[in-house]
Amino acid sequence: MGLDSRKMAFWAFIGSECLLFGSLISTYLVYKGRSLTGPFPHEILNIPFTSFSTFDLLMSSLAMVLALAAVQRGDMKQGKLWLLVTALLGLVFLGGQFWEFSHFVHEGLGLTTNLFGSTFYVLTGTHGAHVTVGVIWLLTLWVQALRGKLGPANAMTVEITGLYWHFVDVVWIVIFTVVYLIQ
Amino acid sequence: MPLALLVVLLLLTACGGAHLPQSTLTPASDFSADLFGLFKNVFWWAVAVFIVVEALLLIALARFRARPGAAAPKPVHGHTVLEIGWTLAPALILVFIAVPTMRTIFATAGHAPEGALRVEVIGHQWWWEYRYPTLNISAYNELHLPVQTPIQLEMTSADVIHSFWVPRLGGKRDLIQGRTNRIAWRADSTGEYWGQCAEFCGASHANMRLRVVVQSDSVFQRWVDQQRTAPATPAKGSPAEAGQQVYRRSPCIACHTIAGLSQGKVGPDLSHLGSRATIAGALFPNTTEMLRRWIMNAPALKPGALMTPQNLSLQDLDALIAYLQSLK
Amino acid sequence: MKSWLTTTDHKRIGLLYFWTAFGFFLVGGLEALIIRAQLARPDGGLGVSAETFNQLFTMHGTTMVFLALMPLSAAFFNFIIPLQIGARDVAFPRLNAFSYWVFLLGGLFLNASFIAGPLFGADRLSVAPDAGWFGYANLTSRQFSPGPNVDFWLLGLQILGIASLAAGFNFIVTILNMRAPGMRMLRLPPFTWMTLITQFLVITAFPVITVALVLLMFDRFFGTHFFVPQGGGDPILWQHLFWMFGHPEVYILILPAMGIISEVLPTFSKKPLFGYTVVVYSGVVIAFLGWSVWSHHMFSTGLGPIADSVFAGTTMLIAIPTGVKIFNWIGTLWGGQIRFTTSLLFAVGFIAMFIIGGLSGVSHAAAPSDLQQTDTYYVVAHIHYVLFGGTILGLFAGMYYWWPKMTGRMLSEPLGKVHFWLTMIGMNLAFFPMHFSGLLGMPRRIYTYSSDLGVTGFNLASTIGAFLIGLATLVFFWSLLRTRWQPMTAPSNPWGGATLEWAIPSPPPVYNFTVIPTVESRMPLWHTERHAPMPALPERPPAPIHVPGGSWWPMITAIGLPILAIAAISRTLPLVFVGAAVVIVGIYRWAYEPFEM
Amino acid sequence: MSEQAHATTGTYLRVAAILVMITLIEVGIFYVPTFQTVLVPVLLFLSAVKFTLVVMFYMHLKFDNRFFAFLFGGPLLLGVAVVVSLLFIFYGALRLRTGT
Repeated sequence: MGLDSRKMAFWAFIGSECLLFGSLISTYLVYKGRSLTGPFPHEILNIPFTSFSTFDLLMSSLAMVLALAAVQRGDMKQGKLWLLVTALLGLVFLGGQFWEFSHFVHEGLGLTTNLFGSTFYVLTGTHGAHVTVGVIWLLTLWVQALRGKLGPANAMTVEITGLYWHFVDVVWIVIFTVVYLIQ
Repeated sequence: MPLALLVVLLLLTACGGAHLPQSTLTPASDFSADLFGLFKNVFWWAVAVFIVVEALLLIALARFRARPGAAAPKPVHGHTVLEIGWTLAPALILVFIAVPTMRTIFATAGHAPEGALRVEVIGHQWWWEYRYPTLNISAYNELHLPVQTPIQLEMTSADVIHSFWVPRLGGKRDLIQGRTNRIAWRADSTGEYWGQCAEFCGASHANMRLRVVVQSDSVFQRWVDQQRTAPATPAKGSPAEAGQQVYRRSPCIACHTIAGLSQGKVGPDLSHLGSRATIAGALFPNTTEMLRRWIMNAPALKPGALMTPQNLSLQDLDALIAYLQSLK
Repeated sequence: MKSWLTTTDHKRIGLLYFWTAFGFFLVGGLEALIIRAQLARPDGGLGVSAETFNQLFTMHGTTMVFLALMPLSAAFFNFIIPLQIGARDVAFPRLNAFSYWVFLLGGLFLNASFIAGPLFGADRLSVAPDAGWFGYANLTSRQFSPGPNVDFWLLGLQILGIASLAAGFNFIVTILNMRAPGMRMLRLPPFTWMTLITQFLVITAFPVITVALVLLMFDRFFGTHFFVPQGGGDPILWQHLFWMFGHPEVYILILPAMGIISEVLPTFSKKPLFGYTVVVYSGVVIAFLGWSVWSHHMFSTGLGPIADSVFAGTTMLIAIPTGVKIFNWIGTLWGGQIRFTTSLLFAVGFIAMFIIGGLSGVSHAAAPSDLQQTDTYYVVAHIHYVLFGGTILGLFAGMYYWWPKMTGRMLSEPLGKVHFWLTMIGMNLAFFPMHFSGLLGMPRRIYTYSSDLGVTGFNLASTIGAFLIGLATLVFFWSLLRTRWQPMTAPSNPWGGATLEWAIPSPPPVYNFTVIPTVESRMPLWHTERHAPMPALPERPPAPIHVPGGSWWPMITAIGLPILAIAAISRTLPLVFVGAAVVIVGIYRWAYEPFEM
Repeated sequence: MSEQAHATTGTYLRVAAILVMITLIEVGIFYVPTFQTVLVPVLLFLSAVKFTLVVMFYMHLKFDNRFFAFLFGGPLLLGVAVVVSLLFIFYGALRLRTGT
């Protein structure tokens, strides 16, 4: 059909991921309000902090499209810069999640404390694992670019990385609403 | 061949009576009669469709076998009218099945009329507990019910998922910890109905049997009264009294209840063991010999059973059994 | 040897899938025979213990679904699909090799549980999974299943899921993107179409079971309460997630077989498939509806009358596209010139038997009627008419049809006829009486039953039938083996097939097509009203064809997964790092390996 | 196919601005008591808008081949259907079943 096979496979993969996160979000929602003991969501979730994380991830998506546009033009200097920015913003998000998790544990919400803890950690943790993979992937591309092995010829690789990164972002958009804002 | 076997089914429906204690083909309550009626409806449609399809297939095979030298067959690609026809035909048949299905779903949704006798059914690995909250009694493995009376069964589980199934009285319903499921029925006639757990529940799933004893009102009332009385006190100096002493100092008391003696909750209540026809989850007849083997080594008879083999002297064992049998 | 370990050739991978899956099919069949032997007599049977019996039926179901039927279909996907669409290989040859190795290692891991007992301090040799192929919570919780049995099951399925997902993406892209010029979507051979639909079901259904298994893993390894009622969890959620996967899985198992017989019937009646587009679209509709019926496995859990009605309704709807398919197959035979080859016999057997499974399915769709049948031998009869009478007969039709293409050697027709009739008699003797056992009140998954139930005779018949199936399978196995000593003399188009795989030699050269054909009709090799048959391809490639070399990395990456599973099941932290390192190194070397496609 | 039709940097920046604005609105109405009654539908709508913007512009689905939209959209709808039907079964049907 003349389409890029890897890109097509990746869209199929993202479609598949929709069901993965769909099942996890279903589990979270079905068990919402069924925890037998606290802490409960409204006692512990920190909206201002998470809003910042959300902002951070949205900005990383912007950096990602700018990276892709630069690589497609052949402007590898800009490309390198924006790839690194994207990865760093991803790291900031992960750092925030690490702080959030350790703070919650300190407040008495462990993985096994109650259903809220279990569903919350598994859902956001799965998302965090996706972010982690994305950061490693981005840094790999950045190192490639530093070594001069990434150019416009590899634009498709960067585009696919971007697809992954943006998907991780839209999943967070849903999680932010469903978990944090709708308590 | 399947056709020939269909005949067997008809024979089973016609003559299968008392010899087939768990047959779904001889309903004995309003609930199971509804289900059987629906099954029959589907069954006859299925037979009709089966005959039509297999006949068409056989005719095609017989008529259109390749003959040497014959001209190439006409390359027919399809036929719109036929396609529409054989889309609509099954759709139409399904309407005749779907409407009674929906009607039966709502008719058998498990709501008994006001004033029905409520029984709480609790599944355990691998035995049944029945509580009659309005009568303030309990029963184990053998469920006693009055005939021609609406019954509301409310079911839950103490451990894993089980499924309560007495085919001649009704369809199965799962027992799930943390949930309450309901079925309702009215047994047509007195008698003993067999059932067993229908959801795989671990090692002795196959051994989780049950009986429902449907009795006339007066017999049922007598049974209720009997269950309400305190356990029999053995006569002084009788073997049963010695057995009571054995029971008092045995590990039995950790798991079993005999009103006034022990309050264990792991196994069934034994206060009226002597009045039951079966033991071990309706698996064995309540005889001296079976009791002896059961007490000596329950897991050998029922894999996974929690009751540990008891190391009793022969004398103690006989006394204990005499005591248990006296608990009418 | 090395060339097989590193192969990325879809045809070799297809053969690897075939032989591995056939091996597991024999294992699963052996388990079934022990089950049937035990049930031949009531009240204790042959003396198989309850624990062993539970392991046998759990592993029989798991093996047949995940290690036999799916990968046997995958063998045909691999070997046939690129040939049918006129491609040189699949879209991602190394990913394809990875799928195979993951499947093989996952299957071995799962079956290793049969001899792993001593490693876990168990007092028995076998610690095979014993909670059923459906693994219903909360029996699978640590409290009620303390041993490693369920761990083997959930980790094994997790590994196998990776193989299926990887293959799913691969074949979707292959079919959509690698078609020869002129091969429009509605010119795809029906088997290719059904494969495409199947793969969509795979990539949507498997993530759901992945999540369910992850949650179960957290419950068992880390003490969460997703499915534990004491902690507020709900075992019913497991059932929903499992059947959201499990019901599409049924169509994942049956659609490829439907595709196969849609190839076999036209070839042997010398007529195009009747109502091609309707057959294709009904496949799409079946898949779509297949996603909307999962709760019909749960009528006895007390969903409430409204949900019961909805799921009864959607389930009944599936009967319509299925019926349409059956009539179109009969329409294909009608007016043709039918050659009674073994392949055609199995295809016809599919129609004749599958209809029985379909019709008993309607009695399950009628929810109240199902309350008497679910979890009884009536359902066992139903699924075996669908999965044996349907899927396996269809796969046999495919084996007789494509074996010459795959190996260059013809299978014996007389032995094939023996195989067919033994199978038909055996399966009906085994499975038809199960309807009666079930209706007379025999639950499934029981290692013993009372002689008072009146099902002893039916069970004995089932056992005899099962052993006849075993005998038939041995005949087939022998028939397969003896072709090894035959010369490769199969012609390129022994049956007069219409699709592209018959345009090239048997077995095909490594590059498949000397030149990529241009397709002008749905049946390129046949003379139709509007099209002459496709001109023969040149015997030698006019220009050199680059064939990608092998790669070690798919297999090495795959090895990391069972290492991780072993680390989890034995609670060995260092092994986690080893497994993760193998996977990560494998992926990086794979990604940076020069590999031209 | 139509890789050339990609949006420009200006579009990317505008989309980013809208995304940030919507996020601010979301967090804003979360704290306003008057909105509590309509909070859930409004938030769901807003996050759907954000979702669509990212997918359409940053993931280029608006400009790319329809096949990709199908590969993503089909499973996405299925995923949403899974969430909705499970919610109905566990909450809606629960009330209908107990009937009390």
